Amino acid sequence: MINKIVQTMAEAMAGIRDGSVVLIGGFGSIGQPNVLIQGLIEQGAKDLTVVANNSGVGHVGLAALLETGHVRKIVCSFPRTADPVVFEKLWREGRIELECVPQGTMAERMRAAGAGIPAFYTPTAVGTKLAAGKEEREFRGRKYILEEALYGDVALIEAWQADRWGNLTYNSSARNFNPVMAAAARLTIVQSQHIVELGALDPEKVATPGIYVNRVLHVPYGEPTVT
Amino acid sequence: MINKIVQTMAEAMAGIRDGSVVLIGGFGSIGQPNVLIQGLIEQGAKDLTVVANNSGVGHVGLAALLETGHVRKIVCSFPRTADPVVFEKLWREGRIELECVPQGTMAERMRAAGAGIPAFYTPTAVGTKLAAGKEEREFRGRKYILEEALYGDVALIEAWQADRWGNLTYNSSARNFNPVMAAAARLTIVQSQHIVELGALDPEKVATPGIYVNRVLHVPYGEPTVT
Amino acid sequence: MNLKADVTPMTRREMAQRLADDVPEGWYVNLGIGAPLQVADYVPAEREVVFQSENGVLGMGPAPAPDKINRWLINAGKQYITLRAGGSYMHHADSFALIRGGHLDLCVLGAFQVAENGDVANWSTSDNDSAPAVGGAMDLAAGARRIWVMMDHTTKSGESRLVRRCTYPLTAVGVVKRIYTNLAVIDVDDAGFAVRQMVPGMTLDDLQKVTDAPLRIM
Amino acid sequence: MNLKADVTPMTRREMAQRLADDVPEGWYVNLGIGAPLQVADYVPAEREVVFQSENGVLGMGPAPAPDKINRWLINAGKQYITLRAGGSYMHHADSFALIRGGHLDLCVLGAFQVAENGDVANWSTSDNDSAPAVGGAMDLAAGARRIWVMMDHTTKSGESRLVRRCTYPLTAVGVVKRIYTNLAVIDVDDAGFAVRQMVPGMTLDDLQKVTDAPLRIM
Repeated sequence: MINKIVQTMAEAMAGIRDGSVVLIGGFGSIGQPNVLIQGLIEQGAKDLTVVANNSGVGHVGLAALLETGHVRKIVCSFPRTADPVVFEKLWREGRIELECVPQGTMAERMRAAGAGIPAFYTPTAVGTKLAAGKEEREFRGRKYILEEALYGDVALIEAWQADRWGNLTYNSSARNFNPVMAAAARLTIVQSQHIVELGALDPEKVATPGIYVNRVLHVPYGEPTVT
Repeated sequence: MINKIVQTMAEAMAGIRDGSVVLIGGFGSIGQPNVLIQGLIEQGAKDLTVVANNSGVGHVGLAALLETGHVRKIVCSFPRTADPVVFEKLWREGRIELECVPQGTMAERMRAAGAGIPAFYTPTAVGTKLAAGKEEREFRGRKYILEEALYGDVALIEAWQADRWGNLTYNSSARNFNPVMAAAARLTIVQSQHIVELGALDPEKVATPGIYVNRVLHVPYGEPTVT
Repeated sequence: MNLKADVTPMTRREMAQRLADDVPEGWYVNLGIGAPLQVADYVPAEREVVFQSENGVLGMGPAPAPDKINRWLINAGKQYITLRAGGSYMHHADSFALIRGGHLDLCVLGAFQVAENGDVANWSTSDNDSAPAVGGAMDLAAGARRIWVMMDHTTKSGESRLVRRCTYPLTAVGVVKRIYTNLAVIDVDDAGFAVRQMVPGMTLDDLQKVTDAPLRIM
Repeated sequence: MNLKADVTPMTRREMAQRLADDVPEGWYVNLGIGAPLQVADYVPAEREVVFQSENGVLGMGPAPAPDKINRWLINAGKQYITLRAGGSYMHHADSFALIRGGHLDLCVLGAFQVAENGDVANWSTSDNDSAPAVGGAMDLAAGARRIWVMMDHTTKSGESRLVRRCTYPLTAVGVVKRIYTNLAVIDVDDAGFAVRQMVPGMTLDDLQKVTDAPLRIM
């Protein structure tokens, strides 16, 4: 029987190594797997590269991961949030590296990684300083730059419902980067608010099929409190 | 009020010009918009390039479009079907041009067109005769070829449910190329088995959002009879 | 900015309303974070315009009543929103495929500067300031069919935001089609800035005095 | 193909069964159109293997009873199928993203020829024959983590299908990891063909006589 549901955080985090590229779902705090992030802090892997849209709010979740010194580099589109105190401090002190990527390019680079596409051309950022050093090429009279796939060693995902095959649904805008990251990483770990029986999810509605999921931890934490 | 539902086939087909690239959904006959294809035959646009996975079965639908002489070229992955009599005859007589594209490359080229990606690299077909003349490039030690986006002037789509904004769902494996083609064409025309009230579709389940749809015709034709 | 006594610049809300007047029914529109979001308030419910938020929401509705908040439903500005009947959700790669693929009729951006060649700078005021944060601005600017900018005509210290060439880091090259400022509505075409409309009492000469780049009447 | 009297080649169904024995629980598997599809019949229901069909079906189940057919649910071979509990649907671009992205543990292909360098030819027997029709074979061959081929050891006229270099148009280069023929199970590694198993009564010498490329015992 395929059963991707794990019972403990230790099982969920087993084998994550120093130096890993960790994709972390969420847009702001919505869809951000804060309990798994806490588990990763306790698991202790260091020297991580984190890919996430933002850089954490306050001192919880992603911000806590940064604050506890586990992250060498962050790849994100918008490190400024309402309360980015931790990231700002680390950045000013030169203790963290930042790769700022346009949000859509970040999403597409991970989509490419999951889809077996090593590189693609995009119009985003052409003529701007974020295109510095990138190959430029013209198609049908318009300029584009080359962007390469962004692969994850690990993805941390927050879902609404999960079954034992790892099929997932999300709640409203908490979908965001989660399905993209689930497909882009070699090891995809999910915290899900609800665990349902196999067959309970509408096959037309599964947003992440289980093939992209390795481990699911039941985390019924209730409502997100900050955005 | 946004209302993409049209009442007549003439409205559905208005403005399709000779020489158009027409994307036609379906995998075999499943999800193939046969009633719209018949409408296109009657509308009369000629010299078409058709993009479809197969080349038509028997003498109906896509096969009829070919047989009536409207198609100059077909782009497809698998022109041989159970009963490809029409295509085979035209092909042997040199009356139709064929571009054979691997199925996944065909899907991804249209996905790219809809996504604003003019070109991408893929491992599919590397080292085969379908890579002849294509740019080859290495990423991370593996060889890939460059493929360009495949844009449609028109897409003909079959859906299961549609609302007046053009939001669509599909039935089971009838989804296939339809959502991809809807996004890849400038003018997307849908035949839908069911028309539902705005708000009746589950927002987590909409497979094609209305932004990709221009016109919807209610075609409650019942069950497909051949595969 | 020194204006004649009888000229009253528009407020942010008036600018939003003025811009909203130009958005026809049926358009798919992304509103930039900040002031542009107010445009939605001035599109009457009976004129159906579909608002997109780049975090995967198509068919964004107004803010919810405090007791009706869905805490998983926010917009790109991280405010609680609602979903209209006919709305739907998608993941980030699909959302930016929609944006990059030219499916939005309009994106309204705030900006620091717009140049007469249509260049826009809206994400950073310096090359060395603090951590660069671009968000989805470059994708939207490069992807939507039309880019309209909504911004004050000048900075607080009176410098023109309509310039010959942007001095701030660019967001995108040659994309802006129209600018709604607190003083005027100005098109950007191959010949530069063309004034469509000015606030009451304003003359082209007055407007030119607070504008770096040359203006002409349409 | 002349074999000793005491050697009985496997039937298609026996080949499918033999291959099925090697598929462990939990694998995601695509079965090529034709004979490979029979592999599914020999994976017992209690050993959960998830079968994918490239037309957007993940979790394909067996053929339906005649009165339970869903006429919108077919596999890539255009046969009616069922969906297992836990199955789901996706569109073609997502389906081939899954295939190309290396998420399938295994794809079983039929083939005309496999070369000792792992090249496979399975879509066309000539450069000029009739309309070329590749379907999803090249995507599957390039995308799955493992390619196993299931084919007769020789052609009907006795020519070896295991060759030094393919003479038919290639499907993919260097991808085949194992071959299940009606006479043997053969791995393909950096040194060429390595025989894992032969039908009862068969010796390596016998097998070599009907095989163009050199064989060795694992």
